[in-house]
Amino acid sequence: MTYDEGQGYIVLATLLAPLVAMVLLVFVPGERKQWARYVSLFFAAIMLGLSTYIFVAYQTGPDQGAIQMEFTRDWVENTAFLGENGIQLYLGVDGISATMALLTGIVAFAGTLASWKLDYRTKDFFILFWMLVGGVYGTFFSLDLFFFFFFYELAVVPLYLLIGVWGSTRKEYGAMKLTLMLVGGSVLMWIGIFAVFNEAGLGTFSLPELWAAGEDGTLSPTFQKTFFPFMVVGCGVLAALWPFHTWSPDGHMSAPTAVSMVHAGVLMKLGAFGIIRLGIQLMPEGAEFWMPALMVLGVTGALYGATAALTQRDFKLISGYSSVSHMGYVLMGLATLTTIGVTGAVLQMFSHGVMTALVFLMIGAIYDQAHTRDIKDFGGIGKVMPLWVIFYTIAGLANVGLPGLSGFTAEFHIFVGTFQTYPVFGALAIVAAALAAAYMLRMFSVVFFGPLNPQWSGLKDVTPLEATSALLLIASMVLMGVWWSLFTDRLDLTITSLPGVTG
Amino acid sequence: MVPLENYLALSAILFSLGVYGVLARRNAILVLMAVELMLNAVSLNFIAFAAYLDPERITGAVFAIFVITVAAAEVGLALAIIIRLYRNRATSNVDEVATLKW
Amino acid sequence: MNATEVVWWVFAVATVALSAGVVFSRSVIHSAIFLIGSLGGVGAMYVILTVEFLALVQFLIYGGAVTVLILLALMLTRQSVSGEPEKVTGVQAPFGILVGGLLMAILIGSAVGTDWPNDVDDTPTNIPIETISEQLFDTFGVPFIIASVLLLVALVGAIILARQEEGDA
Amino acid sequence: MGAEQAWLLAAIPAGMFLVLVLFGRYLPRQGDYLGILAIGASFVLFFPVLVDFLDFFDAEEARLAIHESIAWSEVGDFHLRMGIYIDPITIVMFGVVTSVSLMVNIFSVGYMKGEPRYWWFFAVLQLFAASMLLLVMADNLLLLYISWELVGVCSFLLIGFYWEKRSATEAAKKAFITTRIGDVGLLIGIILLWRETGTFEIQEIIHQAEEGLIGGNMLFLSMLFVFLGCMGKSAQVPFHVWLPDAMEGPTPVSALIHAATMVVAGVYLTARLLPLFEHAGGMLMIITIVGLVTALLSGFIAFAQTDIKKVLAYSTVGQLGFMFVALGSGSVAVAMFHLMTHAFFKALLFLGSGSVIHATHHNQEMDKLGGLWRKMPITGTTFFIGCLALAGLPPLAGFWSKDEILLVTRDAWTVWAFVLLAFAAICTAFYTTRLFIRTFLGPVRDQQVHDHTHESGFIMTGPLIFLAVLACLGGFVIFHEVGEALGFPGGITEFVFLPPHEPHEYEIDWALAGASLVIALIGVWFGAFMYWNGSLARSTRLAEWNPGLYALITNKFYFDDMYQAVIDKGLLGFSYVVAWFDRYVVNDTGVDGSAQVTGYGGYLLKFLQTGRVPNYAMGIAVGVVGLAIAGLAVTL
Amino acid sequence: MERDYTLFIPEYIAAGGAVFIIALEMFWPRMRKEYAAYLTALVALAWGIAACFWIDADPETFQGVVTVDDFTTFFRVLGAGIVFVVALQSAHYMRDKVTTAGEYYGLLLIGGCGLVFMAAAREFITAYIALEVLSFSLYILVGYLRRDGLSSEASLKYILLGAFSSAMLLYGISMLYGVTGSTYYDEIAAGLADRSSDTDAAVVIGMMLILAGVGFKVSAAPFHMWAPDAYQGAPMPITAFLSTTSKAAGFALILRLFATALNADPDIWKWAVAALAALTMTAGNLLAIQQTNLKRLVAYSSIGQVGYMLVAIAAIGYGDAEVGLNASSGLLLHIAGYVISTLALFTALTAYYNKTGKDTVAGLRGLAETQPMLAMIIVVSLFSFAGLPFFAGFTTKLFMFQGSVTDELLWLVGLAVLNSFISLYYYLMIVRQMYLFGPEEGLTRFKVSPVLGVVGAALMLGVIAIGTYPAPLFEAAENAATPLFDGANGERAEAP
Repeated sequence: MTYDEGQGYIVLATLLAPLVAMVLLVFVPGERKQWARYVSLFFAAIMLGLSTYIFVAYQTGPDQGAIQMEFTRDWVENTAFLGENGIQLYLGVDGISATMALLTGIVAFAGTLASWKLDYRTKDFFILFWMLVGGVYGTFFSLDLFFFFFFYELAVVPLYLLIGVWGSTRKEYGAMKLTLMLVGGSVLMWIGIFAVFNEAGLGTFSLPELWAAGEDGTLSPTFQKTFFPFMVVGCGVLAALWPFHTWSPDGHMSAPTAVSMVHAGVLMKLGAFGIIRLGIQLMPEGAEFWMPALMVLGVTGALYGATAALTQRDFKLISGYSSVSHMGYVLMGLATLTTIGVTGAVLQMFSHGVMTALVFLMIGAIYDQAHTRDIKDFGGIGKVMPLWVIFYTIAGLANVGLPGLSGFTAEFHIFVGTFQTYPVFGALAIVAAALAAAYMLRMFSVVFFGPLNPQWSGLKDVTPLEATSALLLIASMVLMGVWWSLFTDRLDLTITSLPGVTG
Repeated sequence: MVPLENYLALSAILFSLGVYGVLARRNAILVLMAVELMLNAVSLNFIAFAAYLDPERITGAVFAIFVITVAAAEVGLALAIIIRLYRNRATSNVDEVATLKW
Repeated sequence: MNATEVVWWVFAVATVALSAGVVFSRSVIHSAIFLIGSLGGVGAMYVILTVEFLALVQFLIYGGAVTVLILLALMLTRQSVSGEPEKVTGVQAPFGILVGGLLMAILIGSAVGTDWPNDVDDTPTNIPIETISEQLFDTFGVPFIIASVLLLVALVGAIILARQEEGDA
Repeated sequence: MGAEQAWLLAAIPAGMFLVLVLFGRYLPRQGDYLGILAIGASFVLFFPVLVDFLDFFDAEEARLAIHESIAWSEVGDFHLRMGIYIDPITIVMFGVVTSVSLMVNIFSVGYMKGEPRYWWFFAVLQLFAASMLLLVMADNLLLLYISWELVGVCSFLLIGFYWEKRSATEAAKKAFITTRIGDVGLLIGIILLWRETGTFEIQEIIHQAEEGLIGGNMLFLSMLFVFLGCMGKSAQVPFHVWLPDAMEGPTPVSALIHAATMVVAGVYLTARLLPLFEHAGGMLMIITIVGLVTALLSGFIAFAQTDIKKVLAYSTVGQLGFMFVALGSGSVAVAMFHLMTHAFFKALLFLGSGSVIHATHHNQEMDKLGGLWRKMPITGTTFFIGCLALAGLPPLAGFWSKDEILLVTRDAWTVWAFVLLAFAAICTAFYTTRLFIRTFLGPVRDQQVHDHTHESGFIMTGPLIFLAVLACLGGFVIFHEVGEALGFPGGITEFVFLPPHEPHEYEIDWALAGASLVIALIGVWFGAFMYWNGSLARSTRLAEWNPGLYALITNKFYFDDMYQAVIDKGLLGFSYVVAWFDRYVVNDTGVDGSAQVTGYGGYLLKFLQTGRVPNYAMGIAVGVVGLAIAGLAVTL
Repeated sequence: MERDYTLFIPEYIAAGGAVFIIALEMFWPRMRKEYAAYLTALVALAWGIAACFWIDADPETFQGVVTVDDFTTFFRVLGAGIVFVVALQSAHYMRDKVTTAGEYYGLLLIGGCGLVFMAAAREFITAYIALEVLSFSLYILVGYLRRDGLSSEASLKYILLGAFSSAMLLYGISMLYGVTGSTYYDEIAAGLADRSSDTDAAVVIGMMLILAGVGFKVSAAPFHMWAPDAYQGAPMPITAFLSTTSKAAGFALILRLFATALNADPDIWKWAVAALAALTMTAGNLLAIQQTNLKRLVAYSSIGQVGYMLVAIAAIGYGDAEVGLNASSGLLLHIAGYVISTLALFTALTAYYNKTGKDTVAGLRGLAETQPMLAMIIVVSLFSFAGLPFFAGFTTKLFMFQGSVTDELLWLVGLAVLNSFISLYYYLMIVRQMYLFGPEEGLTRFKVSPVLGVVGAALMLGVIAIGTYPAPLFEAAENAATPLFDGANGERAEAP
């Protein structure tokens, strides 16, 4: 088996790992909670390793193709409307998905550690958790429209139960709304997919071929202009595109820690990723036409989320709204259609992923003990939970865009890209970043500092497990914050080869 | 000679009367009778066609036989059901048999 | 206007009247009686169409079996022991008239408005019983067999449902 | 080692920061000596760098700067390089930063003894030194911005060092956000410049600007934004409000960050980009005006402050104003000169006050102090020197630099600018005198405080003496001979200059020197007259002479209240509105509403399902008739 | 015309088995009811296996009235499968409820035969008779709980409306017969093709009445109103039988009829089908939101499903033969997936009902605690209905819609997807009951009868299998659909 085939199998293994874990867990007796945990941890470690390998082994350099480590198996073909290679299990990695895979590995691992304490129906939780992760991996790796959508939906399926069963505040409402809004978004994608397949008339779902069709005008410009919104709004819902973002605050407020981590950390990125795959790559003309609108929505989201976060009192609401704000940046970056902007968007996807995962990890760490998330209840927590405060502060500073942490790397690219195309929006985005500082520091000074509220003198600091996952996340933040080229090199080729992306 | 249309019109009238009966009647058995009217109209249709169309195409007559057969069987079955219901509910009034709804 | 037409018209009017009686009369019993008449009228139409075999079938099955069954069932399901007629027409009657009328208009319209392609000459041709039997038992053997199964089903069903068991209401 | 390795100066403290953060807590003495070691190393290493640079430097052959850079990151045709750029300005900053940092570190060993999180304090000091050094040697605006933010964070962390105190955390928050607002401007400006020139490298940008490749308006706009950043960092009006509050931090921090180094970053950046400002028509005027206004306002406010550190803080604001005036007048050399001297004597003053505060157990209210000179002679004396320098009395450092500023102002602008500036100088002298008299002279006001007072140990007085010496002699580097003696090409004005300006040798202008002497004396005399042996009688009368004015001054011209109002009423209000909108309009109406409408549709529909056979049949019949009619309509 | 009586061997088995079972109980009244059930299952098994011998065989007709081709085979196997599962479901349920069960199982088998002949008929008389056979069995089965007023009520409604609608159907057929002079599909097609335009009125009326008739059988709005009542009143396994067989049979009939006979002149009916589809799916899903009774909810959701399936029929009318082939392959695939999911769902519900006698949504409270496996089966089948991936519904629905997409029909497909999104809501409401709430007091963990457990698990695996690897079934579906469109690139069928 040649080198590339081997690589392909690595990707396949990464995709299968969570699914295998899922199946294995089904056979673990429910009362053996510890077994379930260890099985999960084992597979999480495998995934982390494989993802890291994929990221590192992704070849940079001019002589390389953007898509590497391909793996292809025929699934259904030559049946009815499906022609040659109708549907294939066609996996592969480009710079973007390599980065996203790394993110997924990290967050999933951290999430596993974070849900160690979870004691109610542990086994079921992990089954659904791995279903979610599997869906995420699949979406990132799939180069076949059918499987892309398959896994995209698969990632949404378990959310209802994960939030509904293990969630907290207003969980039923949050879970139902989140699920419905996300699936509602994918309704638009369905329609878009049907239309695309019909219009292209290639008899195949293979994305590269469809991309080619999108570029050479087999998908007519009018068609692209018509159906681009379907795809982008469909994915945008998951990316908290304003005004389809309202699931984000409520959903995050209700979700259990690990789910919030994976959801805000990775799942929301699926939306942006989908916009790249099904929007920019599939319908360049449409992208050309619609991007200004997306830019406006992105800016709106960025400012809106930051402003709304200013006066929230619930940790998770703050993070929920700040997620809206940061995903707004991502959308802006994509909407620039410039190399720098799109790079920034991808970087921001990674950065926001690890950052928000850390934030939710910390929130969970204190909520498990305090059972309240109202920041007004706290004060001087630094006295009793110094490590917690330090981790949270680092996450917050990354959120604010402090140089040396991932946030700045990403936002800087986005700002530059935006300034290239829409200077005014760029300026607004930077203002939003200042607002981020405002709401973050507000929360810090209320919660961490000041005299200790004696009611909390009993709080324990983060457990070693939480600390481990926190350190893992922080490490990746610093990595991106300091060693930019590690990421930009991998993105460079992929993004410059995106159709319609200039500069 | 009586043209084909007459028969068709006649059966149409019978059919519509049957429809009216189904819509208007309250007693299950009356509804059933109305249905019988409709089926009659149908078989009249078939036979009229069979008789008027060219002699090779007399399938309609056969169809009519089947229709009559089925109709008869249907009546039998329906009546059995009505009686069963009457035993359970002491009514054969379709307006009162409305526990299952919404 | 020759004799056939006169006869036809007489029977047509009678049939319509009787059928109307079936659906309009206040008493179930009367309706049943009218039904017999209306069925007979249709049978007569068959005769006029010179399809005597079908007429025979009509008289036997309907006039014989069905109506008797219906009367029987009526006897079995009389609500009021005192024979005063109960309310037989529902509130929906007016709408029924409306819809029925519309449907009638449409059907008659389409029937009259259509030029029936295979209607070679405007005269009914006698359908010899041989042809019918030949068709019935040969060409349509399969449906015939299935029909037998159908009757079996109906039979079984009727027995199952109507049978009085211990503990039944 | 050569100047190319100057990055080591920053690298060493940075590494030490990691060490202290990770292990500081467990080391003996919590590793304070490691901090001093690291900073000391940079301080020592500064001299080889200096020597190497001086060998290299040659104005005639236009060997003005050393520039080293490496590729950083590439996306498409967006190539980033990071590097160091060492020229006289950088050298001056190196000197100031390393020396003052070292002194402060040493001083802190005494001052911070026994504080909680002792290790953390030193760790952050390392990080600060590293970032500050990086800032001054950055060759491109991106790297500069990065280190700019980093020093900001260090300032945030150190102001909030006593985070159990609500006031401290509030001050830290205020400082961070206020400067952050400036930074928004800075970042916008930087990216605008990139948009125009396609590069972040300062020299490249300047080059293009001189070529005239940058559109005038765009250049003005971007420089305006950049200057916003400088104002925020250097606490110029109207961004000055954070600096006085920043005094909540430990005093050594005030000395290092909020007097000597970080706050002058704005001045440094303006100096660094002065050619751009010159090409951006009108910017120099703006800079001058901002500087003047700041100098005057802070001077007035300082009159009424009774907290030692607050007085010093306002004087810092004022002195920064002076520097900006100098820059506005187009003289980098003078600005840097004053920056240097100010760094020395202001650090001295802060450390002095720190020594006092330490000695009096965290008492920094003048009303409680007085007559301390006898109790703590060394502190007193050094503090006295510092005050004289600040007041600008010859031959101390402050005199020369302030004199130079007055000179360039006079040459560059109309007489009014000169007069106003002179008046600001008088104010400076006045409140300096007041500060000194009320703290060290006059009767003892709070006996029991007085009794516990004692002179600080050498670990603290040592730095005071060192800085006092610098404050005395630092001014003389202006002279050609002194410069040459030290190995420089000449006096500082011949060393620090930006092409196309020519280096010029300083010759003393007796008239002006006399004038500035008079100015200083007036201020001092007035202060002495007001507060002689500490009696407040006269000053009270002055306050009663016009209460309105007095209130205005004591309330710092109501800047804080104004901002507070804007934030509470404006920003937070708006935020509430947005949050409400999101909840009730977007969510409840938009999202839930559509769901409820759907459900209600089902609720209405279900009543068709009456359970009655005739109704069902009616449904069928209507369906048939409808289909038939529609069919006929469609087909026929 | 040759007569090859071997063509019907599978039906001989089924019908014979039916008669045998009925007779058996007659002569051995004390026979345990389960035996009848298992016996039926065996017969159904034999039936299905026998049917498999015709897979990929060349189409053979019996005197041109019925034909045994892959299409017929597809539904033979499907019908046999349905009967097999339903029989096993019924075993305990019927034992607890009735005194005589022989007829019940006999009727199951005969109903299945009716289904097969509806699929096989190439001619109206046969189709009609077969239809009535199935309907009669269903009438009886729905009313089989003799002492249960609801059961009888449902049965009455069903038979009255059924007779009413079949009268409509017949009248329509008579119209077409009048125009084309034949009841054979192919001759009708020919007749429709070369008729003069002044017969339009009759053709339109005929087709509309036929549409109404078959629409009733598959419970398409506005002819759907019987369905919820019949479903709710019927014994639970029969609800399963009803919701699978009547749909499958109805669509078998519709497919062959519309694809061969009526496709000669699609302009007359295609819009009507599209309209019915839109109406049906919307009504079904909206009404389902309001339901509290499980059977009734499933009834409405199945009405919604019918709406989706009608989209494919509409596509046959709108598109050319190729589109027709794609659409009907998708439709067959979807029917198979739908049938399996429904059976899985009802297996679980029956098992639960046998334990607790509850058939309301709220009755499922805390099932995840008391019987995780049942809960899992239910969730899987519900998600399959909702068209979530991993489960059959996603793939089948996607293929069916993809096959049906033409430029004119995109709106309808969009509406369908939107509806399946709405449907997710009420499915989640069931899931909510099972997973988010604890069980009521006294309800502790219980075991399900092994038979039901195994059947349910097997079906669930089937759902997942179709959802993850649809290729074989999809190819089978295409082969089944090919005979309807022979000439329309039939060569695809041979491709591996």
